[in-house]
Amino acid sequence: MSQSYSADEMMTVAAARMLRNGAVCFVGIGLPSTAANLARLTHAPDAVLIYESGPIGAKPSVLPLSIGDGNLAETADTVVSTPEIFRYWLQGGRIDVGFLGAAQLDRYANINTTVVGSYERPKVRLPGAGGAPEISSSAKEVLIVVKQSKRTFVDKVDFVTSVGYLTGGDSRERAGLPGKGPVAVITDLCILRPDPVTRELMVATLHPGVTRDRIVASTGWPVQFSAECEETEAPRETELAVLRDLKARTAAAHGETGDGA
Amino acid sequence: MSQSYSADEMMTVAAARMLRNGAVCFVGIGLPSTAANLARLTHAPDAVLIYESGPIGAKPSVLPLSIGDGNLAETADTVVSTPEIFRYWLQGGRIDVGFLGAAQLDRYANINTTVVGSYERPKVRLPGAGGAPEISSSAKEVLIVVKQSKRTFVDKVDFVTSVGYLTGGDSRERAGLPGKGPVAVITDLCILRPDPVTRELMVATLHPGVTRDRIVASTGWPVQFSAECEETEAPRETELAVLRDLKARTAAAHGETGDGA
Amino acid sequence: MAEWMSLADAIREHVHDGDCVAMEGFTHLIPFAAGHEVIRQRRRNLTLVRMTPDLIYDQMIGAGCAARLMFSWGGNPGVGSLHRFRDAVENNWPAPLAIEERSHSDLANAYVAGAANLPFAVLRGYTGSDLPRVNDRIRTIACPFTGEVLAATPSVRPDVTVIHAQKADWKGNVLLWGILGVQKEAVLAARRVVITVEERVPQLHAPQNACILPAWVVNAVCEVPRGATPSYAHGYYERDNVFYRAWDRIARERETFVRWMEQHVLSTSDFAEYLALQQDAAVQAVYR
Amino acid sequence: MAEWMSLADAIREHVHDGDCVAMEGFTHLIPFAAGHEVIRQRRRNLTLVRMTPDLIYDQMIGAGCAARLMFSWGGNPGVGSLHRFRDAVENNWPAPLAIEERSHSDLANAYVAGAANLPFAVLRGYTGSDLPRVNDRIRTIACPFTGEVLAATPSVRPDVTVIHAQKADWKGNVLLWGILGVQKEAVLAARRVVITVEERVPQLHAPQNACILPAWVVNAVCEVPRGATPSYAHGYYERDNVFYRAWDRIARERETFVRWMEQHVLSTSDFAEYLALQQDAAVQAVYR
Repeated sequence: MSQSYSADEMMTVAAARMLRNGAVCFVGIGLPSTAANLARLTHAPDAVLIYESGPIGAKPSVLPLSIGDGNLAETADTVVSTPEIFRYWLQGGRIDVGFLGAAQLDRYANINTTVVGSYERPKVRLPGAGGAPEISSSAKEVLIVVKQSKRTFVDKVDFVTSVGYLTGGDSRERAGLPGKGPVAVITDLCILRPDPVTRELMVATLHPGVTRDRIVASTGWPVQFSAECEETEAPRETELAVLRDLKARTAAAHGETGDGA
Repeated sequence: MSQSYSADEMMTVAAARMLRNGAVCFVGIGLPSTAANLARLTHAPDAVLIYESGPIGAKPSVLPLSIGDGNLAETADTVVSTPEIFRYWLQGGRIDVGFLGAAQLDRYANINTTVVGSYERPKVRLPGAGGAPEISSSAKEVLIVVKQSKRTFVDKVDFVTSVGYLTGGDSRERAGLPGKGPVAVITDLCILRPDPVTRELMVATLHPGVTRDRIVASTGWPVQFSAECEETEAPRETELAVLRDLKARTAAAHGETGDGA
Repeated sequence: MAEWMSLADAIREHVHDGDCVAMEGFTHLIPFAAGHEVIRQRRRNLTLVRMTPDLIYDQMIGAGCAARLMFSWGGNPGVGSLHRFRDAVENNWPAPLAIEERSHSDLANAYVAGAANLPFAVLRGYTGSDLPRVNDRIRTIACPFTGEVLAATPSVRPDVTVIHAQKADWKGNVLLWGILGVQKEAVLAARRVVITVEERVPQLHAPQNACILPAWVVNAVCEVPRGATPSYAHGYYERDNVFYRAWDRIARERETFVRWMEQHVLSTSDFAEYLALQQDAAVQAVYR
Repeated sequence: MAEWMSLADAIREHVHDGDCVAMEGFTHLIPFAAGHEVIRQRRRNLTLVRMTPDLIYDQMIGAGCAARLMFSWGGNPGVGSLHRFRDAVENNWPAPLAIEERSHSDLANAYVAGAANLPFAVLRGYTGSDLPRVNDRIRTIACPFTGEVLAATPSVRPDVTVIHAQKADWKGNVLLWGILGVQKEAVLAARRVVITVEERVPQLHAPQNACILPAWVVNAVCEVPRGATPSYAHGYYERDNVFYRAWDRIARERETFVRWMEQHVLSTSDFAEYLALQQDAAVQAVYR
């Protein structure tokens, strides 16, 4: 099947669609930022983008390479201090949607961004927690955007940096976490959503051209498909046009692809 | 003895003299504000005046009638929020001198600004604590400016709103209070200072023309005079000129004496 | 999301009998117009929170709106007592007023804790003071690292916070500047938010780090020019010190207070009419 | 009280071997010039604190200045890993690096608590996370009113905080704007404070509620134009994204890192000379 778009574009478009207009969104750098800005430039013009560095209501004309680019401050409604962002806005319960990435993810959407291997003698030392532990607990809903592979989608994360549904079932509610937790995981292959009862991630839609076998081969646990599993709607012309335009503007401004990491 | 100045002027000048140049001073409205500004306009041009409403480094051209006058904000180096004033600047340990008033004061410089009579059924309901409890504990030193009378200088305060030396001796240190406590009480009759050991307020200097008998008659406990008790230096020409000029400018701006309460 | 509406509608919709209400403004930007509207709509049984009750709460207490007051300094700044507040505490007139008294530092921290969605605030305070003796909501907490004992007090979470600000844009983004007081924290600690502003503008043109309350944390925004009178709005008008002094005479006796309240607030239909009455030469003559 | 001096003198006087040092700046206004000077003066055994270690700490760790790091996110933003940080943690090169790891929210709160002279911070955080398992300074505390259990962590109180800002006046009052990060709190939490600025001006001409650090909370202030390069200074210059990407190649191998550090930092006498070298066409060609 020939496609006029890449798997990355499918992932970004699918993530952007999750953001409803008017939602207050706590945005990390890289894919989350791309998806949130795509949403803002298409169906969600009133989405409020908050970056942990301080800008509230940022409307960047190009994608930021770092979480604190000047363009974020210039286009924001206001710029507050970093402690205020975390205290009054995130912990204060004012974030509708938190976007997160992951180095490792388990079936209950628990996230590892700390170490591969043991904490004391890591095989790979990852960047660490950043804002994620409190985003994952305090945002009303969490969206996770991550490329799918057996290396990332693991049976057991080496370290729980930020919680999803803990051990599944009602364990998250029992732990007293304020937010609802991850409502979707958007990958380059599919969209997964937690089962309403077990909270295990189930494949909800497959991106066009992706087979169930490929999903199984890219997942480190025996992944399940929901009964209503359908095909993800392919990116529309307008979505792709806006996304590519945004990336081209970004590349022109930053001198490279500017997708961030 | 004929005087070319009033008792209030003597008190204000004496209080102003206590403020060393460069001191960071937490200023309440009324007499403290008058004294601090007089100091700033005479021997202490680099005194830093902080008002609890938020101005840091205020240099008002006329005396404020309220703690939050616009002139304070306009002349300040910066204006921060009220929580920041109390958290980072006062509690943060950055205040050299706190100026306080009192409705009642005991021999250990404990202050009542809450009630006369019982708390539950007060004879007189006073304004309450304001910033005083934390000024009295966190400022490195405290100066108290108050008119002296038996009604004010009492044997036992009806309510301890803000602490001086508690029960005297080392009781303040033992309570773990960060600041040193009141180093002087400046009245319209004299200046009192705590005894280094007992911490009881002793008359240190008598204002010109004031007799010991008058002090005794205006104090609700058997007040003691320090061995070196001398006469307070009378207001100098320049001090009086600056003070009267400040008051005249204030009166012109506020339409009355503007001394505040 | 902020909705532009009349002040009367905003109070009707968002301030209910029995609510915990914070009307903040540290000398500057005190929401007098909103306070008057609460009196006009005869709200009752309110829990009022405010660091410095000031004339606005003296008026509301005297008018019988309040059952309870949480505060840290209750005076007429630069003038003297709040007579209606004292009459309520000392003589239960017009109704008993329960008080919860804290210090400025405490109450400022309690708003911060509320805005940060924490149940309590920690501060260095009250050591040796009698206040914890008369307020059992001032407690202690030990540092889990050093063992040091500090004061702990419950956070403030008003049902509704009402403030006055300088400007809002057509979307309802609000800008204030000058003496900011505790307004941002009071807004972010509240369930509902009503803001009156001096003017509605197409664009705020604010400095990058200005104090802005985004439209989506505000419920109602109302254009009420001079709505902080007799306090002041930086860049718009100055404090009416004459009125602050006149209030001492007006509020000292119940009769003069009741007559003033009847004539100036209850008999006027809105704040514009109240302001027009204040300009009347006969009224001015009485104040001076 | 702020004293204007050269950066070399400021580091000599205020940053000592074994100190706990916070060099803050959230992507914006990162004090690179000061970091280089610390490397030039070969400080050792430092405890480094920073929310986002970034290239500045990668350089200092690789140069052997640090014995310990407290941080919340250690990456090259938008690019990938901090290779020198990883090499220290994974392989103890050039020296073992003890780490104390917290979350952004925690560390931001810990600076706030430090600025407020409190021994600990309270936050809603870490529930379910493994971080408290590997950091015994993340503890819990119960609310004295509701019984709710929250996270408690020790406040941060650096021996010295170093930041870069846009302007200072001749007295040493410092102004910054744009993305403020945690700089004010880091400064107010510290015992000593060194600030580099883009320029020294007669007057700050700041908006009323701007972020200003008064001269009397600052120990040393140094004029170092472009002192935040390769990060940026709002209103002065943009982020050097090319360098951030080039750093990935420079720092990946010990040999290239050591050579770069020797040539660019240790062999230059100050930041002006370093900047001149960066402009060299041959150097630029290597970076691109």
